[in-house]
Amino acid sequence: MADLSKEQLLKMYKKMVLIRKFEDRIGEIYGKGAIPGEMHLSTGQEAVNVGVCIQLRPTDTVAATHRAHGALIAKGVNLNKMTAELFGREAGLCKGKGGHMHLFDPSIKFSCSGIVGASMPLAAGAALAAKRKGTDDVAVAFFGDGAANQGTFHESMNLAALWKLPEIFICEDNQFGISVRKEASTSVISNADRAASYGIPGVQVDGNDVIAVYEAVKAAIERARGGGGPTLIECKTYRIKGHFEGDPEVYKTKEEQEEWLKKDPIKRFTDMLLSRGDITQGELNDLDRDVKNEIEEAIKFAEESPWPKAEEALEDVFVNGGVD
Amino acid sequence: MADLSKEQLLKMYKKMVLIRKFEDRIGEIYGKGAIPGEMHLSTGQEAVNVGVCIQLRPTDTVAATHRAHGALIAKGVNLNKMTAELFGREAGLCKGKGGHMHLFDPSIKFSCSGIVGASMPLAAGAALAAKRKGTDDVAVAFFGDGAANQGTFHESMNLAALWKLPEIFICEDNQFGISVRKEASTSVISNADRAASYGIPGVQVDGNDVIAVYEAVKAAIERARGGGGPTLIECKTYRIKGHFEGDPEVYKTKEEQEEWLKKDPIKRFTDMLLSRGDITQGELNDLDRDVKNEIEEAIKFAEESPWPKAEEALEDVFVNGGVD
Amino acid sequence: MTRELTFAQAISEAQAQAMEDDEKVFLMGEDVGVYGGIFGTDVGLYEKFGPERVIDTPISESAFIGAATGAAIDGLRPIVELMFVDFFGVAMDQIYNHMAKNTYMSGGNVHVPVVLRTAMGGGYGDAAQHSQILYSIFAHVPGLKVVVPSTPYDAKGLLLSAVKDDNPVMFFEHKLLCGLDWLPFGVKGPVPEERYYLPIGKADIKREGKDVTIVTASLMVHRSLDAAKILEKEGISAEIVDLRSLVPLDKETILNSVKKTKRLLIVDEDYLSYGMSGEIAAIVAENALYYLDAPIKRLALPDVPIPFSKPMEDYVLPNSQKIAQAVRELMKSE
Amino acid sequence: MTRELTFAQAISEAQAQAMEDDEKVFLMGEDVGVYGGIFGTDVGLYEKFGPERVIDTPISESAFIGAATGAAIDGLRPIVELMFVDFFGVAMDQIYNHMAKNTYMSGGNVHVPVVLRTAMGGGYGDAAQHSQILYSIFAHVPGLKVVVPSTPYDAKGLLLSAVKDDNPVMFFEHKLLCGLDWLPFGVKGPVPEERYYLPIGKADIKREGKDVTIVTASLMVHRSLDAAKILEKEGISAEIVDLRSLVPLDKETILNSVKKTKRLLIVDEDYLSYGMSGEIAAIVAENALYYLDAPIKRLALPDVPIPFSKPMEDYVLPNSQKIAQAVRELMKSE
Ligand SMILES: Cc1ncc(C[n+]2csc(CCOP(=O)(O)OP(=O)(O)O)c2C)c(N)n1
Ligand SMILES: Cc1ncc(C[n+]2csc(CCOP(=O)(O)OP(=O)(O)O)c2C)c(N)n1
Ligand SMILES: [Mg+2]
Ligand SMILES: [Mg+2]
Repeated sequence: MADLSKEQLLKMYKKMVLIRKFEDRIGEIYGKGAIPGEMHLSTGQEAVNVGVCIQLRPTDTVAATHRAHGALIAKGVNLNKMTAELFGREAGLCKGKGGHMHLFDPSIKFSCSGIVGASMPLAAGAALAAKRKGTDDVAVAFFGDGAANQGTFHESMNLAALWKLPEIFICEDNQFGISVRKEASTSVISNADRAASYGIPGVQVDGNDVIAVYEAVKAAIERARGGGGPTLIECKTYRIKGHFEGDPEVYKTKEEQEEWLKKDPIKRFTDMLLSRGDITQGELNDLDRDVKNEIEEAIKFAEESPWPKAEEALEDVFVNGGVD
Repeated sequence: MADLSKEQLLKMYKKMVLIRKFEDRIGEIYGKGAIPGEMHLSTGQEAVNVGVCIQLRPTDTVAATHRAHGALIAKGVNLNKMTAELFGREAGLCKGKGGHMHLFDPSIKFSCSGIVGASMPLAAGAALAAKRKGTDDVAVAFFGDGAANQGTFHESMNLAALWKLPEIFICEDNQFGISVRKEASTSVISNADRAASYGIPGVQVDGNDVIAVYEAVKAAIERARGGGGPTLIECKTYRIKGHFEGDPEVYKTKEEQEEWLKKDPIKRFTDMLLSRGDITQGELNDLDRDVKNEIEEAIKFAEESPWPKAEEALEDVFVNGGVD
Repeated sequence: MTRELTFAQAISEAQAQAMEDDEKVFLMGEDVGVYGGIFGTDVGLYEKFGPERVIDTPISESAFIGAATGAAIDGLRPIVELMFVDFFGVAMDQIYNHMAKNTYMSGGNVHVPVVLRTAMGGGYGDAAQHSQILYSIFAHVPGLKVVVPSTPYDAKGLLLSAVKDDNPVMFFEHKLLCGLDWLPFGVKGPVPEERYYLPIGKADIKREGKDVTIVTASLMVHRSLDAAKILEKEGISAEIVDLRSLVPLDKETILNSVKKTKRLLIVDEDYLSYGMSGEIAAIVAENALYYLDAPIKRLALPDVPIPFSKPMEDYVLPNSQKIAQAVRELMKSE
Repeated sequence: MTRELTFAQAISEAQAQAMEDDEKVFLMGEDVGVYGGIFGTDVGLYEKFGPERVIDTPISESAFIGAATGAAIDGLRPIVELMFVDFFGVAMDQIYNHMAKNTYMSGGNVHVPVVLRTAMGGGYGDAAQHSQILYSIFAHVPGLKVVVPSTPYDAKGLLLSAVKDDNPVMFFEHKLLCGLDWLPFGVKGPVPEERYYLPIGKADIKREGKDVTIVTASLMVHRSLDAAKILEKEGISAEIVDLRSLVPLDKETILNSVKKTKRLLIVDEDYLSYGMSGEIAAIVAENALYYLDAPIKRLALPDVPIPFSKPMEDYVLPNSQKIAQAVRELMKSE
């Protein structure tokens, strides 16, 4: 774990636990019917989100997917506002207009979309903007193994490679697109190999090993900031829960599920941290407690937040600004 | 030229000349304003069209592009009907409704489209139909170097590879998408290399050598008919004329153009045929004369064909057939 | 005829029967296999017909919808599923420039018997990218029949006809009709076990009335029926015209009803402007202007993306209270 | 103010001035560079601003239109060109689910100042996939301003405003207005050299009249002006309302004109059904019904793909003769 300080490692731990525990609570609350719509959780995929986002600047862009809580938390959202948005409240990130699949936080340059494959062109645009403005910011597009068969994958990858844009393509390979196994949707074993079509580096990493993700992404970020263009990174992981809450998951086997539970990224990281010697279980317990408090505070904040006024629905289609 | 009989070779020669001379005439007529709309000619790319289509059955499908005359002629269209369609006459392939970019001949399973990249999914469907019906027919998708950056390339290639469809992807790399050079649109040197993203064979051939095209396609057809799935073939050629008639071609250099004129596929093929010994200039001259007659007859047929009745415009949106 | 099915069951039964009757029929789409379709409309088909005829696709809508067109041209009769109509934007070119136009562009020589099924509609908090109706867009571009059933009975009979139709048919299934646990509402209704074929292009008067005509479709038929009950108590008799298809559009039934009641409310869950509600209004303004005793009224989704939060979503979606109120206003105006 | 420009020149000048005024403005699209835009609208820009600001893209409309949205969110002001509106189907998701909705979905926190320019229209034999209008589709989905200028003067002033607008603006340029050698028609007109900004959302009365209102847009404004001249000789005085934008729509100007003339013809080159012509008719039927002395009339492209052959294309496209005839019928009907 190369250059990572104890402080950084603990921060990573805390973010991973925060994502896990937060989503557990959201799943519960959703189960009770207090949040409408669909609910896609990222349980088991925390190492990817944290390994990527922990090293980004607030001015680096992240464009994420329908399964975006993890990336948003890792990027550093205000959890109160995020939770209020999931609850549809006025104090939410988007005043309750976006909801779970449409979380926008321009203060940390975060967006997501419910359309599979849509993140890649949008992040290309942010990367183009960084390049045109002459900053060395980067843009990260998250997308799933399923999304890798969408036309936007090809188009964006070609565009980013051609124009040497500072875009980093993170394929969260959780092995399923809803009920369809990757083998049944994808004609190649690793999406990392598809980088060859664009003359860019393609890397496969263990997505349940936060340090492995961190290091692969670190190299990609350096490359991108230095004008070297895009990198494609496939993070091999597993969707521990259903596609969305309520998914009967008839298409999974118990054995497979158990196999992957053993590879839980948080458990693995915890073991690794403790094995270092300078980090104690007590320190981790303290962080766990902080996380719990943070979550409960966020939920309280959200619950106490007023509902938006119904007529608010008619605002914000267009902003003011321009010629009158 | 392996297994090609003299007869087959002469047939190939004749088709290539027919395409060239026919398009020359169409260009002239278009220049006089007798054909409206756009006019994309395939001058210089005859070896690709003939090398591919000469070995197809009438029951094999071809889905082509906006630059489709060559493929349609090579596939065996009735030239009279094709010409009448270009002229917008009642006796045209599509009763005058389709025109130059929308030529349909279901009797030889030919279609084309004015939308860049659209041929690939459509041919995948024909390939899927062949597979489902248990025939060993194949489907060929023609597309340009420009189209290879369109999302449909990726999606169709993945689908065809995954389902082992008998689809053959023919990339006519004429080095331009309108005014944009391939280097300015494509992040990889050869599109054939992109086959690796789908675990299928990718082949690059000299698209101005009709025999080279023939042989590469022959292998792909055998593979496809045998259930081996798709192949991607990039045919390297050059667009001798403008993107469409009237294109000022400010983006081309004279030297480059002259370089490629030297590699004219018809000239090359003629030299090769004559060098065999058993084919004489006299035989070729006879074919040239036949071609000329055929073209003049087709133009005459088209010119004498009545215009469609104006109200015909309202017919054929829907066909009869189904429940009433 | 006492057997009742949910809307989703009716669709799955129609698909099963169509596949039994004709080897050329098959189904493809995302999660139509083991999962049985995200809205339950394909349950049992995979088990019955196997992976060769009930085909899970990659998430590549352009490719597999385009492939459906290609396969149809080649003599098969694909049913293809676009999971949510909201996703049309990734595949629209294949839908409207090819599936819809190849017949015409070929001078009628090419037939494209595809049924493109898709789920639509809001009302359960799925927000701006998963709650839309959008049928007006497909009705605007020529070459697609556009079917919008409201009941299990209509769904089965129209779907069986759609599969037999030699033209591309786009078939809209409102999610809230489907009858799934995790979705509100849901309809059940009598559905004959045997095959039956309803004509595509005939509207259906779901309720007779004499004071006002409500022209609507899909879920809004039910909202309008509820409104009619409320209004009945107030002495207002509403006639409800269920369009059942937007293309072909049954102008005659609309005009006859308006000529009878002399008042027209159009209820549309699609965006208000440049859509279905405008078209119906225009047809009446062209053909029955002098029969009207009051200006035409439209109740539709205002021109805003669909907000996530419940109070706002409720505010923008038409419902029975709003319909009743609109009718009351219409009765007062002259 | 004697200097005259073609429509295409006016657009190119507006783009040049917008780029001069603001470093953040840049142009991308297919063949916008050395070629100067297929319809001549970008001539001179590459020479002036170089490949960094006038960017030829690969043929990947989803990617580069999506990238325009991403870049706009990040503070730039891209102008992006979709060569023909007919190609929208390959990129619609990026246009309508993202460019159009990100502002709303973010609760107004994200701004998307993109100008999406596109060429539209038929009349030169380019057939079913290259002749369409389709603006109604973009006007139907919320979140896009939809601008449809008819003259060089309006084009420049509206385009300059569009670039300054903090919202996504879709800007429709009719090919037959452009003034290219290989295309029929073409308009030239006075255009001030200096910058000027026309408000987006104000219709313009291109001709005053008292007997009938013709509501129309883009090329059809010119066809209607020609028709008005014919009609004038017959003693019929037609008022022509040029919408100039479909979103926002200037209802007031439409309604005031109709209230004055008491007769309404809508002329639309887009497909007849479920489109612009229906929306205008509906607005009048809702708000000015009792002012009408005759049923509303619509002249639009019938619901068929655009045929290639000239007699058939002429048959389906509205032109001045057909407009004059429709007005004559409207004057007779009551
Ligand atoms: C264009 C589009 N097609 C289909 C869907 C429906 N859908 C939502 S998520 C999903 C699966 C995505 O799989 P993947 O990309 O692997 O992401 P994961 O859900 O595994 O995180 C599908 C098919 C969609 N939202 N957008
Ligand atoms: C989706 C789409 N985008 C853009 C166009 C406009 N267009 C027509 S042909 C062409 C260039 C195509 O290049 P290529 O695929 O290499 O074929 P070529 O013209 O060289 O034969 C373009 C951009 C189109 N018809 N469809
Ligand atoms: Mg996945
Ligand atoms: Mg090319």
